[in-house]
Amino acid sequence: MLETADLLKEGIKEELKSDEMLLNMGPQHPSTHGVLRLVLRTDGEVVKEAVPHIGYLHRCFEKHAENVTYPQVIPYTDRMDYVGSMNNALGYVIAVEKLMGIKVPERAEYIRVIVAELNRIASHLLAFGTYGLDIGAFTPFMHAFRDREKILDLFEEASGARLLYNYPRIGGVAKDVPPGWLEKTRAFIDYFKPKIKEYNDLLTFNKIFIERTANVGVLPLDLAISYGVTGPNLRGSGMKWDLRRNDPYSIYDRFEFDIPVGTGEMGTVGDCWDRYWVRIREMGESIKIIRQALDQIPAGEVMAPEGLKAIKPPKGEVYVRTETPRGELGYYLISDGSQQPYRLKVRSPCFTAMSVFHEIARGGMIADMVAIVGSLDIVLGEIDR
Amino acid sequence: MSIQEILEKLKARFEGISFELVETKVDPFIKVPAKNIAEVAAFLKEDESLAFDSLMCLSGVDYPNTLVVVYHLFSFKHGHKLVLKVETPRDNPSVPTVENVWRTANWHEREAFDMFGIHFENHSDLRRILCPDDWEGYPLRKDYKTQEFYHGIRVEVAEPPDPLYEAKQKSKVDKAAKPTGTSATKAAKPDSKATTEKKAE
Amino acid sequence: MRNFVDQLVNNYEFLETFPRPLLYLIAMVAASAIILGFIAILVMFFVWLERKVAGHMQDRYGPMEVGRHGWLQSIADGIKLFLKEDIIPALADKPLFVIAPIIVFVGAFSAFVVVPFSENLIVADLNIGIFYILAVSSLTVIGIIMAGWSSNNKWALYGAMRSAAQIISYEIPVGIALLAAVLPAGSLSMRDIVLAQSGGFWNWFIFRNPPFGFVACIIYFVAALAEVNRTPFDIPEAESELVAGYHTEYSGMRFAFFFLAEYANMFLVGTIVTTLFLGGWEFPIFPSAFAFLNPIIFVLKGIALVFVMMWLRWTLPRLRVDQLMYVSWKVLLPFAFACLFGVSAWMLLLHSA
Amino acid sequence: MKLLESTFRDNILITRVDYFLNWARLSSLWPMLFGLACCAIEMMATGAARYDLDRFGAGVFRGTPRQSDLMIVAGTVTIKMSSRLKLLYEQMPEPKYVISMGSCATSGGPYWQHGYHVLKGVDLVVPVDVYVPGCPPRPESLIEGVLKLQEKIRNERLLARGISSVMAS
Repeated sequence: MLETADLLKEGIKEELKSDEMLLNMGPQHPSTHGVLRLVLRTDGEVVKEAVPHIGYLHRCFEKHAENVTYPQVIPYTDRMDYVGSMNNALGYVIAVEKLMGIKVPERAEYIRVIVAELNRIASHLLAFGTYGLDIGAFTPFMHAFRDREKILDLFEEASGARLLYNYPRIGGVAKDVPPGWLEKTRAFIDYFKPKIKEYNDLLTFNKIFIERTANVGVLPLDLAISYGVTGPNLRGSGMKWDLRRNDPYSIYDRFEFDIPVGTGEMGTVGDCWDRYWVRIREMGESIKIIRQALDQIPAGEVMAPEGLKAIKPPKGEVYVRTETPRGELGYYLISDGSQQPYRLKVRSPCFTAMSVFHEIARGGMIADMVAIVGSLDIVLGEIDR
Repeated sequence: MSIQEILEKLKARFEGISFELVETKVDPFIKVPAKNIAEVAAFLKEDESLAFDSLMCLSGVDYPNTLVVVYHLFSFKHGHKLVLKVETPRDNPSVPTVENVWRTANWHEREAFDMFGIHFENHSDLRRILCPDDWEGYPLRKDYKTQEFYHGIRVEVAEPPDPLYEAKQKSKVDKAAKPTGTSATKAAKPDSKATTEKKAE
Repeated sequence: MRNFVDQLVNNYEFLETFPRPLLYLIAMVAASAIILGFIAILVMFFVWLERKVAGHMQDRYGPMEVGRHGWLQSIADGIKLFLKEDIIPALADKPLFVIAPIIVFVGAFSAFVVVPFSENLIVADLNIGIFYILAVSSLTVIGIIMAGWSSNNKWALYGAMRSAAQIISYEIPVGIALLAAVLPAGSLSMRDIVLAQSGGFWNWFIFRNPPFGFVACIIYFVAALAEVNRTPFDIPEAESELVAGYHTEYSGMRFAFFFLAEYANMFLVGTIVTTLFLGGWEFPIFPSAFAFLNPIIFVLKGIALVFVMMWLRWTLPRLRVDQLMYVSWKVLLPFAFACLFGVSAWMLLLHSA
Repeated sequence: MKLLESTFRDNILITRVDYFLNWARLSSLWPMLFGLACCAIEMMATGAARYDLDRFGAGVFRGTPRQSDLMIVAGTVTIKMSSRLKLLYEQMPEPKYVISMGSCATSGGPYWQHGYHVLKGVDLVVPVDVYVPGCPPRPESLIEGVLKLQEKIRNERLLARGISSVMAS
């Protein structure tokens, strides 16, 4: 409350000085993707300065992690980036496994890759749909959700939940996929491949959409690196960098796939359209990975024997980073030898992506703010944790 | 480049500073004195053969006697990683900022300030980032006690759900001091679980 | 309307006992009430249709449970909005705040006075019908600006500013595109314009003076979309940017006025396009044989155009403010002038030949 | 007085009008676009193609509280957010309803014990009509919650209550 009062005071002062207006966008606003608050200093429609305020969804993840046992942390990791839960949990279990030196069974690794990539598609679908919504097109959102539901069905069959799965576990996965699941997954990717073209026809190459997103919110590569921007946002700026390829974890080194990067096809390298286009193409790459994983998946156990005992990593610390749909998610885990983590710090990709916002938003218009926030594809649960 | 070589390079460049290499099972790290971290960071980024252009993660850690700031560095150019640690006293924690070296440190340091109360010298905008501006205490410190009310809104539930909550917090801090003292926590555990369940019913 | 009353008085002698002005007044009020009621019902239908169209375009159904296929949905919405608490923000400019939705509503509905539903079914056949429509429908923007200003809300103010800029820009291509239909008709009266197109669809102004009639029709339709704040030009109430634009602070009945006015305006655009370019009440072929269907055909043509607007809304993203201006001044306006020139040239050629 | 009151209470006209007004209200519950956390994704799914909340007339998500009837508190309410939430609730016009979606909004959910920055139940700030359990609730659960709310509205006695209270005074 105090800050609002200060803001008001400041706003009045500013208005007396010049014709600028302070505009408070959020925390409840249709297109801030949750509870982000942006304070915009505007001159007419032009935004001179945009200051993001976060923390409206600060759910004390790190405090919880210190107070629950290692396996109990997994549901909380799910709830950080609730759109890409599988990927989040995957990063955490890899961190614990690395600390304990657990060797995960082959089948479990394959299942993990399949669900992680499916979740990447689901997450990018959401990004695509809500981005359409931000730009003003409503229908892509509905179509994206229609196809996303099919992925959720698959997840539900495997893990029992639609959104927050608690499926990857330390030492493997919770349980083997049900019979017929792999065939259904194959049927889904066969169904989904042509849909990407449909999306492109509907939104990607729409003239208005291109006008709205090309040359908007240009993020130069050096700025992106300095701000620690990762994932599709970094690739949108033209850097061919994907942890699945450049610093492989799990079994990603066994798969053939391309890394889409922004080329400035419609405008400048690193603009909103590039970031968006990287995500759309990544869905196709995920399909490639899933198809290979489905071809190669062996039979066998899905849980390492160590995973069934009480999890008690030795004293030490580890930093593990994985490529989630939003970028590089890092877990810094310190163990003191007990059943609870001593410290678990999360390096969230959205957090860094948001921190660069004020740089790329400057000079845009109000409508561009929405386009930029949408193109960064943030999830507030992960920014605030 | 291995961590040994990096250490050699650092030692050669900064003669008056005492670096300490700590080997652990997974990630070894280098301890840097708090007051020198800014210049060391700048060197690590500028030097061509090191070129740590990316600060992956900056975290605060609350150890029983000291607060520690951990820097995870990575070089896109060479593909090598480095972990730096800086210790600072609990009662007046202060570390120079590395914001000018890696811009991303701005928010990360604000977060460390918010959660641990670590003051970053020369930081351009050191405000709380996640909690409200007038929040009391630093939540991720091990001795943190939640305030009861915030502007008239009840923060902690009427009675703490776990009667042993505080005892556990205390024993945890103790335990961290001497790693043998885990038995107290263990003993407390089944009890506390039972009471929570009873409450829930 | 006067002629009609005079005719009535001639036929029924007992009416002589009443003073003429009173009879005129009664007739006018009655006609207006009928138009208002009819348009209101049609607008309710459009609200429902919009949700169904949206639903079916998006692989879902839209309203289903409120009446069969949700046909009672708009009625329920209307009653609910009527029953809602009426909030006037404490810091709002109260008189302006109260009067703004009424002005918008009046602006949208009074334009229908000159719309010719058939040759005789027209409340007032003004000889400057088109000018009247242009003038009255511009009332809407005054209401919108009043609403945005008086709300004392920054989003509303932005909405109002955008709306003002938008309507001022788009009035010009609208006016010039309309001239492409007025010139060949040689009259500003809506009725005369339709009559000038009689005799089959090849006489409609959209197909006359090729290709200028067609282009003028498209220009008018696009510009009119912008005037009624529909996607892709719905920036004054852009939900993802301005929360709800100029009516952010409006609740209940006052909001319903804006809501109804929007749909009434859509239908108005539909009817104007129908009148000016699509032959008005005429059936496309053998018009005289289907004369008894005239009003229905007119309304159906209007509804078809409204459907096109809905179709566009659920397909296209939204333009930005500067792009909107670009479209108006650098695309539509030159083309509109070209059309005007082309139509004149055609007419000159045909006349001299 | 007693006699009058009993005559009027079940007056057929009043109950019919009541029924009619309630029907209008329950058929047109416009929710506010108010996504907080994970549950917001499920709320979006509820509004989207497969579950289609619009079938019940409740699919018109409004961005502004002034035009909404229903606040679906979808997700964890933090302390920082709670004052805003209260403000938004107060900006909604009467009659207004609140659905607390998911365990976080209902009680703090998984963040109950150590969540120093999490509000332990949205009912500490605003009155709640329907609690939808789950973490997150399935879209079916949310639809069920909306139906329950409709049931609640159906049994409201606006006019009848008004008359009887006038009679009693």
